[in-house]
Amino acid sequence: MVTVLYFARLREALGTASEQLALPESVIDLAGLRQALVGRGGAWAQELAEMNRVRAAVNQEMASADTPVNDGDEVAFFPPVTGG
Amino acid sequence: MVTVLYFARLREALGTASEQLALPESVIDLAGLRQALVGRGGAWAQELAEMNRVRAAVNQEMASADTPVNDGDEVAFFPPVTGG
Amino acid sequence: MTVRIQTEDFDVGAETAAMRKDNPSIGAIASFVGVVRDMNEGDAVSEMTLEHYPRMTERSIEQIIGQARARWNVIDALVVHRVGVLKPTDQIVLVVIASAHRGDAFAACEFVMDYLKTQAPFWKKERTRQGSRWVDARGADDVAAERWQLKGR
Amino acid sequence: MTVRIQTEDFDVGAETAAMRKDNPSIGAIASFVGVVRDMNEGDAVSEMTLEHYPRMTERSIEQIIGQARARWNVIDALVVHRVGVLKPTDQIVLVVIASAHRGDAFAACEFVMDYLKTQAPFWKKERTRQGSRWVDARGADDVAAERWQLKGR
Repeated sequence: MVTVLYFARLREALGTASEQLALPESVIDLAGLRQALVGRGGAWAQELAEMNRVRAAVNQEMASADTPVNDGDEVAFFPPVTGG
Repeated sequence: MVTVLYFARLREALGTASEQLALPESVIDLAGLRQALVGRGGAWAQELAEMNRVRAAVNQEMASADTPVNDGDEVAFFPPVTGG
Repeated sequence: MTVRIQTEDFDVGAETAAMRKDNPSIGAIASFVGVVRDMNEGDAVSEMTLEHYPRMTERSIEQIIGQARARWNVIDALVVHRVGVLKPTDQIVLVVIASAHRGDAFAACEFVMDYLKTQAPFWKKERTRQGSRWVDARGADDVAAERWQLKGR
Repeated sequence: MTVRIQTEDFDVGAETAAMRKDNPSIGAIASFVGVVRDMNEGDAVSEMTLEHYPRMTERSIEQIIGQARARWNVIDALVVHRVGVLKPTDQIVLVVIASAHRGDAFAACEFVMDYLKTQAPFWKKERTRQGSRWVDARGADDVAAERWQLKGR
């Protein structure tokens, strides 16, 4: 299981702030997890397909497509940040 | 008459904060006034002879050797500033 | 070195006074306060809501402060970032850097702000007459952050 | 735009709050506080006395603020400089610059401080164990002020 968190525009568009997800065996990195979520279609495909509109973190560190994802990790998807 | 003001180290070394001075006829600029004051000898010569240790203002604007000095002006001599 | 994420307002005077009293080697304190503006991209803004990623946000700011300390003389540093609902003229973010000299204090303060704008996980939603909208990341902020990688001290 | 020379202390929080309330187009407030250090050039400093040139000091600071406004977006500016007897950890000088954006606020604030250090008529006398001494002008401050003549915005 991994914990997946969604923030800001993604949280609203997907209608969820977090979920527990059984990691498909084929998923070994962030790109794989994102592909699995896009495969749900609908808002998931729309929000997560364009990677330049989405950032991600694994265990609270900024992550890239090839960052490994393992059981027990906390993965977060969110738009580019707009702080300060 | 001109008003001459002295600040900081100069004020202490010369023992005066200000004086009213009848402008000698030969004095037309800051360099001339300084020369007249240096001519007093003693602390005046010591403090005002080395121009790189002294700054001056005429009517509250920073001035240089060739800045004109006229009757009624306010002239100030002081060390390089050390504010903030 | 302190990082706080809070809904409450802050007082830059009280924060700098506390820093100052603790350390007589401090000669310079540079501060920055970000304020909610009543306009953005041509539209009147009546309110904004700030969201963050608890724990990751604090951690990323601590890392940013660590980078500033490695680069400049930093005696003390404070970052306070508000979340929740804010209105025009409200304070959003405070960065305070204390140093022996002003050049270090200014550089470290601006560095932390530039990184806060581009890397710390905060998201802004604005309410305008047309409704609510999430603010898009601005290219100018990325440029501001990038120049630190090119510029020497 | 306000310039004050005073013996009393100041509160950066109250000053920035007053500025903020007046103008909802302010998005960024950069502040600098100069503080009396307990050491200078290797000697313990127990006290310092600041002297100024009444009227000329205020006027020169107003000119400096005018130059900053010509160069950057400055919505409001405040300079408070204390004179008289000050002790370590006491505040000496405050510069606050309010702007729409942070880049302008930081640049104008640092510009005003650099000029204050090199051009405004203030003189510092320090008391150390060896007695009292007038502080000499520092070369580093002139360098800091000069770079503004070379650097573009």
